[in-house]
Formats: sequence, structure tokens, C-alpha cells
Amino acid sequence: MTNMLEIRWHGRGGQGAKTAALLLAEAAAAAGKHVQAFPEYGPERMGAPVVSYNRISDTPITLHSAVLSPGYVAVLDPTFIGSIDFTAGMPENGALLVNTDTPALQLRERLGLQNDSIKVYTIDATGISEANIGRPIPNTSMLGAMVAVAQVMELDDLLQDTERRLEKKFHDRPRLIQGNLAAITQAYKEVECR
Amino acid sequence: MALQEKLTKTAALTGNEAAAQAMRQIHPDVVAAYPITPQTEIVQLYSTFVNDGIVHTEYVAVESEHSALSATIGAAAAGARSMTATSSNGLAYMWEMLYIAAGLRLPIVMPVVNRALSGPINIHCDHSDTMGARDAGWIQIYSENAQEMYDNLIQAVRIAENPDIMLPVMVTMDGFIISHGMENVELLPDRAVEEFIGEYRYPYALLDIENPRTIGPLTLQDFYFEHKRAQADAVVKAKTVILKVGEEYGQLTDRSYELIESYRMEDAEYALVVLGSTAGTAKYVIDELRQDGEKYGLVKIRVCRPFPAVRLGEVLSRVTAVGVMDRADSFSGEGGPIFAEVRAALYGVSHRPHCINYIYGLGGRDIGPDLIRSAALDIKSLKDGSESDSLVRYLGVRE
Amino acid sequence: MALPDLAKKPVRFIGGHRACAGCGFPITIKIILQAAENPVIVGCATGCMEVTSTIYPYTSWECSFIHSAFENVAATVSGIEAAYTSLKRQGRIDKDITFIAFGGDGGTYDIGLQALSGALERGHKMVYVCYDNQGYMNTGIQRSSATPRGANTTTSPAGKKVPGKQQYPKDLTAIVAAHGIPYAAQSSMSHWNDLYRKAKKAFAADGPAFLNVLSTCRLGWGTAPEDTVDVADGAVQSRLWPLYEIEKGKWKLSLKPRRHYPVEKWMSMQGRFRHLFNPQKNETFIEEIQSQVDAKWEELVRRCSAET
Amino acid sequence: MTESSQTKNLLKDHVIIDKAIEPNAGWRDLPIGAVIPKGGTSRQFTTGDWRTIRPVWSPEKCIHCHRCWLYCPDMCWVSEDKKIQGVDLTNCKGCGICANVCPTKVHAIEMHPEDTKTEHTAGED
Repeated sequence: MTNMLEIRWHGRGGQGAKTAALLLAEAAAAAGKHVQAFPEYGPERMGAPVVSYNRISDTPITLHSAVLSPGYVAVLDPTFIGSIDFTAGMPENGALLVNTDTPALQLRERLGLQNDSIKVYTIDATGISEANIGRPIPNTSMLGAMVAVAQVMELDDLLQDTERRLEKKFHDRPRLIQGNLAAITQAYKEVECR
Repeated sequence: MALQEKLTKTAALTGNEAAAQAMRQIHPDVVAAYPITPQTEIVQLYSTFVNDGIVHTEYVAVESEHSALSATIGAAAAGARSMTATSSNGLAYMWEMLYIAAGLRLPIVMPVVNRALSGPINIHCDHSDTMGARDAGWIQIYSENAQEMYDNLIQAVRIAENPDIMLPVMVTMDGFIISHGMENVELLPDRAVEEFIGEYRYPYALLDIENPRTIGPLTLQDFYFEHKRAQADAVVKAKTVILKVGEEYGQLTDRSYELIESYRMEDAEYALVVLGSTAGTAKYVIDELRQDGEKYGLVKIRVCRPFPAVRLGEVLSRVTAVGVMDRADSFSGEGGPIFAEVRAALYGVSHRPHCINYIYGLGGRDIGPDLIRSAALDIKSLKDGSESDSLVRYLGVRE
Repeated sequence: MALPDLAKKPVRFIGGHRACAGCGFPITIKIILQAAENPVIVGCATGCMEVTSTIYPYTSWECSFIHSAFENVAATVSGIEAAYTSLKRQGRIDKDITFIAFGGDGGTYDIGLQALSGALERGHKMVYVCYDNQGYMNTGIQRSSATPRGANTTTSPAGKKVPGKQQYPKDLTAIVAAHGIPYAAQSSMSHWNDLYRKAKKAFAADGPAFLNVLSTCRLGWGTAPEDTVDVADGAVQSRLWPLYEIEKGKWKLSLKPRRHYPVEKWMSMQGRFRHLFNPQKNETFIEEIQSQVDAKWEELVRRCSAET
Repeated sequence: MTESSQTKNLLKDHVIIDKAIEPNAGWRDLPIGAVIPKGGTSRQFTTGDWRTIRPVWSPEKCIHCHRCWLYCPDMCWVSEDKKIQGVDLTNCKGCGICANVCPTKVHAIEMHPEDTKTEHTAGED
């Protein structure tokens, strides 16, 4: 069970934090992993800060408790910076992935991270989404970046599974599918670490 | 998410999706249901199956849970395989009809997503809803995860409709934790489920109009007791049937099921007794304790009605101390419902272990490995001590 | 249809039931069942009808019958109708079957109103029959929202200060009609021809239909058993219980009593209003009831003539 | 799900547990769920002994309007070929509705106290 990844996603209601966790779980499951994805449910509606989680492992996962010390944290909305402690509970050598156009080094300074062992990754997921899909929906870009950061699976596996999934949903909109795949690929490759 | 893509053999599904898929494969003739958090997704998905023409089910979007079970009762008595689903206050609103479904011996299968009962209102998991319905005459099967929810629902049809049983079955999973959590689930092919469950049989179908029957008459002092005695007998027989169905299901899937699941109990000195999703987390803790050289084991109660008292007695009589974890309080002043029943089960065994109760997780309060470990270590201290200090301990509540 | 012809059809509700001597509802059942051409499946709410006709192991029903609880007959029959629809669609059943739900006024006006409303809104093809005997008679004559003003019941007793039930009955037929179902009607077991004709229409309706049928409870009303039909007739003649129907939204009066028949006369036939006459007559109270009956009648007549 | 030909007559295939219900039957011998597996079993239950007065029918006066047949709550009046044959007192509770609904001018039914011997009642030949 030592190989189990735990991920926490921060977003706003309606922004896709829950979907990002579900997409990652589905892709990882398709790649043969044991997965969990679960949101933290409250009465919040659109716009409120929300959190969701993943567990991903090579062996079956029996834990059904909250993720308290995620090795990986993803932040879908840059406007959270300064208002939420993303690193809460993160262990040594954890990795923080933020959707922002701020370079990673600058972000690290802005966040004033106490723990030097935590790696900070940035990706302009909103910009990548706009460029490739034509809409500022960052979750597939963030998915690509997170797969790279946490080394969940090979990029090709992720692309294959996502394509299959999107084809079911958007079979009449091939450009949308290609745009999402391009966004995933770009985010996977461009994610920056400091 | 498109539904068809979920039809592969293994999929990542939420508990609610797994339940809806099981229902789709069971393919009831009638589903009458009312939405309630956290069950809502099940009825949403099912109505999508109906409106997409994937199932031939007649979907009755009733105006309340009372009517949901009433319509399901009517449909089952008419001669149609019928299902509903609910949670929490919805189950409470069905209360009267729960007893009637069981008393009329209608083999209805109902997923129940465990949620705390009001008040105060809370939408998260505990077992107060189904624990309160233990004596309604339904068979109760608790699921640890989404896979078990799926497996249990399919087996429930066979159990309910067995001619010796003919009782309704509720299959539960923990609200949000399982219902909204996505996990790997292995699905059977549709055809395999169809063959496993067979055709619906109710001997007194109302729609068999050439043979008019009266269902639900008034029975008085001269007959009511006999009807109830027969009902009690069916519950006893259900133990054998559940085992048989669980074994047969194992041949189909490599996942066989019993009344209880013993985890690392072979040489255990201490045991936890748990239901539902917490059993999974507790297994993780047991593994850790075993790594530390501590002889702990776990007993998961899968079937709560009929209550597996004899099996529990056999398994638990070998240990020194037992911690019974209840995700509901019975407000008896003497601990939770499972505690009372486990202790009663231990009365008849020659070597009675110490037995203590941990009430935990009410209203969805998280139960993590640390809390379970603290309870596990706590029962070890009972070894030489007396039980005179509080037998009922609240785990994870602020003092 | 002449009565002797009606008697040629086998009756699907038989004797040996244990309703009071002179009970009204068996007459209601008989007239309605004689009007059904198809095989019928009957659902019944808890109440006198269910309790007295199905005392195990005896049943007075010659057709398929189910009772499950008090407030849910509309939902129970919804399920049966859904089962029928499903099996028919699957080709597993081919007969035409008629579904009837019987409920008393307690099970219909009060505790069962939600289930009734739900079933009507969903559009199940069933005929819901309220056998309205104006109170909870099964449990010992308690008031319901169908009990007329002034009636003495065990929960609206004629006391020293309060002379029986204070409220006027709920206009259930209008409430039901407001669901926009294809057919709703008010009838009385005293007017068999009217009831028979309306039952026929109800069975033929393309969707849910509703019959609100006044059915005397001689025990609860305090009348002699032989007067069961007469006292129901009095309610119709006095215009307290008008006979009308609402067909596809069109309101139509079925009967316009010719002579003036004061409500007082109908009330004086019944023990439940005795306190309004003895030891002295409560003129103001009775007059007020009369004027309410008149106002309701005029409103109904306006509504019906506006429609034609 | 494919519709096999066997499922067509599913309702016909039901196993009917059609035991007669004995008054002293043990719990194993009763149909499940308190179902009464046959219609009209109240035929075996007699309510005639509730009666203190009985209807006496005069066939010569009867015009066979069938109002008695219709308004009898206990289905006692026997009709054959559109003619009233008499009253079967097995379940007659003596309510007197029949005598009351018999048209005044016809007056073919009278209520008599139970202790008087009467003729012209069906099934009493």
C-alpha cells in the first residue's frame, strides 16, 4: 500500500474539481490501477470553494476515510492564492500543482511556503484550454499536468482513454475532442516545476 | 458520462452508478421511486435508462417515499419484478410500508443509501436509518464498497424470490462515502445477470385474473400469529439461502459471500466488529497492527437480518476482547444496536470475550485509521480489567 | 340499462361480508362493478369496506383484490397499473383489465389525498372511487374533512359550547377536477342509474377517473337501517350533495331537484344532528348551513351553465 | 433483454399454492403472506344469524323491478332471467332496505319478526 497516491483537488463549485478527480480515476482505472475518487460534500452551490480527492494504487484500496495528508494537491483556480492553505496536511516531499500563468518560482515566493521539501508546479491550464478548446475550462489541462506530476500513467494511455470517453459524449464534435487531447498533451509537457 | 461506455467488464463507478447498473441488469418490470440525497443519482440514472429505451421498465415517478414503496408493493403483487430505492428520512417515511411488504411476503429488492436521520437534519452517512428498520421483516445486507453494492443487489434478487423465503431485501451502502465515491467495479455481462436471477415468481399475481385472490386481508387473533410465525421461519431459512446464493455467485465471479466476513481472525486475540465502508478502513488498520506483531482480526457483518448470531459466536469465542463499532446509537442507554446484538450472540458461547462498544461516525463524521487504531488498542486494555467502567464509548466526538 | 338486465351479470362482490345491516358501501360497490365490462382488479384503502369484506380466511371479492394500508390505495393501484403497462408492453399479458381504487372519505379527503393527487397527476389509467360516508366510521365515527358542519362525531362532539363539527366539508370533487383528469363526477348510491352511467364513463375515460359517491353510514349518521337509500337521496334532494360531472373540463349538472327540500329535513332524519333540534331547535345554525348549501349550489349551477 | 417465448405466459406459470384454509391450520399449512388464494370465500360465512326481522316476499305482487336486488347490501335477492326468484336468507341481516325500496304501490316485501314462519324464500323448499 506504500505505492498509493493521494491527491486533493481544490476548485470552485461548477469548475470541475469533482470532474477532474473522476476523470483521473476513470483513466487510471482503464490503465489497470485501483482507484478512488470522491468529493467532499457540503451544501455549497456554484462558486463556493470545493474539494475532491483521489486515491490511486497498484493494489486494492480498502481505506474509506478522508484523505488527510495528500502527497499531491491540485488547485484549479488561481484566485484561491492567499485565501486557502493548499498545503494543509501535505507530507514531506509533497507536490503542489497550481493553475496559473505565474512562473513556479514566483508562485513559491508568493505562497511563502515554509516547507522547502514541497515541490511547486505551475501550468497555465486556463490559457491552454482557451487556446486548444476555445473555452476556459481548465480541468482536462489540469488532468494532463497532474498525470505528469504524479506519474500516474503514460501520456499515451491517458490520451487513449480520454479520447474513447469523449467520443461517446461528443461524437458529433470531433474538434472539441481533438482540442481536449491537445490541451492534455500540452499541459503534460509544459508543466513547470520549482 | 455516457452510459454505454460503462458497460465494459471493469469500470470506475460510484456506488450509486454501480447500484443503477445492477438495477439495469436486474431489469425490473417496474421501478417506483422518489429522489432523496444521497440516493438521488440512482433514480436519475435509472430514469435515463428508461427514457433512452435501454430497459423495458415502467418507471413511476411517485410523489413520496410512502407511495414509492406502496406502488412497488402493488406492482410486485400484480406479478411484476419491482424495485425502489431510498435513504434516511425517505426510509423513515416508508416505515409503515416496510412491514407491509414483508408481511405480504413480496420479494422486493431495495437499495438503501445509508444516511443519518433527522433531526437535526444531516445528509451524510450513518446507519441510523436502516438500523431502525431492523425489525421490519426485511433481509438486510450491508455493503463495504461499490463492488459489494453491485454484487449484493444481484444476489438479493435470488434471495428475495427464493420460494422458501419470499421476503423483501434492503441492500445498503454508506452515503457519500460509497454512493458518491468512485471505485473499480467489475460488472457481469447482462446475460449472466439475467441467467443468475431467473424469472420473477410470485404465486398470487393479481394480474392472473382467472385466479382471483385477496391480498392483504384483515387477519385477527385466530390467524395473525400463524402468519407471523411463518414469516419468522422464512427469515431463519434465509441464512441457508443467502449462503447458497453467495457461493453460487462466487462460482460466477470469484467473489463469494457469507453472512459475515472474517479478516485475519485465525489466531486473533482481539477483534473489531464492523459494518459497511468502515470495514475497509479497519482492514487497513488490522494489517498495520499485524505488521507490529499485534494479533488483531476483524469481523464484518454483511447480513444483519437475519442476524448471524451463531457464526459470530463461533468466530468471536476465540478472542479475548471484542470492540463492536456502531455507526448508530440506539438511545437505549446501553450502546448501539449492533453492540446489543453481538453481546446477545456471545451469551451462549462457552468462552465469553470482553465486549465493548464504540459509537462512531454519526452524521458522516470521518472515521480514519487513527481513530480505529485507538479503539483497537483500547480493547486490549480490557484484557485484565473489568467491564465495570463504561462499556459504551463514543469515538471521535469532541468532549 | 334496465335493472333486470343488470342482474344478469354475475356480481363480483358477494354476501357474507360483515358490514353493518343496512350499510351503504356494498351497494356502491355493486353498482360500480356491474358497470365494468373488463375483468377488474380492486385496490382498497383501510376502512370499513376492506375490514368487513376480507376477514381472513373469508373474502367477499370475486375479483383480484389488494389492500395494503390506509393512505396509499392510489399509489398501490398505480403500481398495479404500472405492472400491467410494463407486462403488456413486453407482450407478457394481452387482456384488457380495469383498475379500481376504493377509499373512504378518510382515506381520500384526508390521509390519502397526497397519494391520490400524485396518481392523478401521473395519469394512471384507473378509476378512483371515494365511498364518502362523511366520517371515519371504521374507527368509531370520528370527524373527517368530509363530515358536514354541525354533525356530532366522537372527535367533533355536540358539546355544551360547541354544537358538533364547525367546518364545512372540503370540496374534494373540485380539487380532483383541478388536476385536469379526463373524468370526475359526484354521485350517490341512492341514484343507481346516475352512478351506473358515471361508472361507465369513468371506465371508458382515457386516463384517471374519479367518482365521489355518497354512501350512507347508518351507524355514523344515526339512521334506521332500512332508510339507507332514502337518507342518501335526501342529501341529493336537499342539494347538500349535488350530482354533477366534469368531463374533459366541462362541468355538467346531472340532476336538478324539482321541489325545495330544506337541508333541515335531511338533517332531522339523522341522529348525528339531533342536538340541533333537541331540546330546542338551533335556528341560526341550521339557517346558516342552509344558506351555505344554497350558495354552493348556486355557484355550482353557475359553473355548469357557464360551461354549456 | 430478449423476450423469450417462455416469458409470454409467465403469469400462467405461477405455482399456485392453493390449499384450503382450515380453521385450525398450523402456520406451515397457510398460504404465505396471509393471501386468500380464492375469490368469494365469504360464501362459507353466514351472516343470516344477525337477523331479527326477515323480508317476506309476495311473488304475486312482485313486478320484478329489481330494486330489492340492487339495494340489498348483502346480495340476498336471487334473480334469474330477469325475474326475482326470492330471497336467500343465508346472509340476510334483516336491514329492511329491500322492503323500503320496493315501490309503495307494489308492496311485495314486508319485514316480519324472525320467529314467524314464512314461505316464498328461495332455498327453503
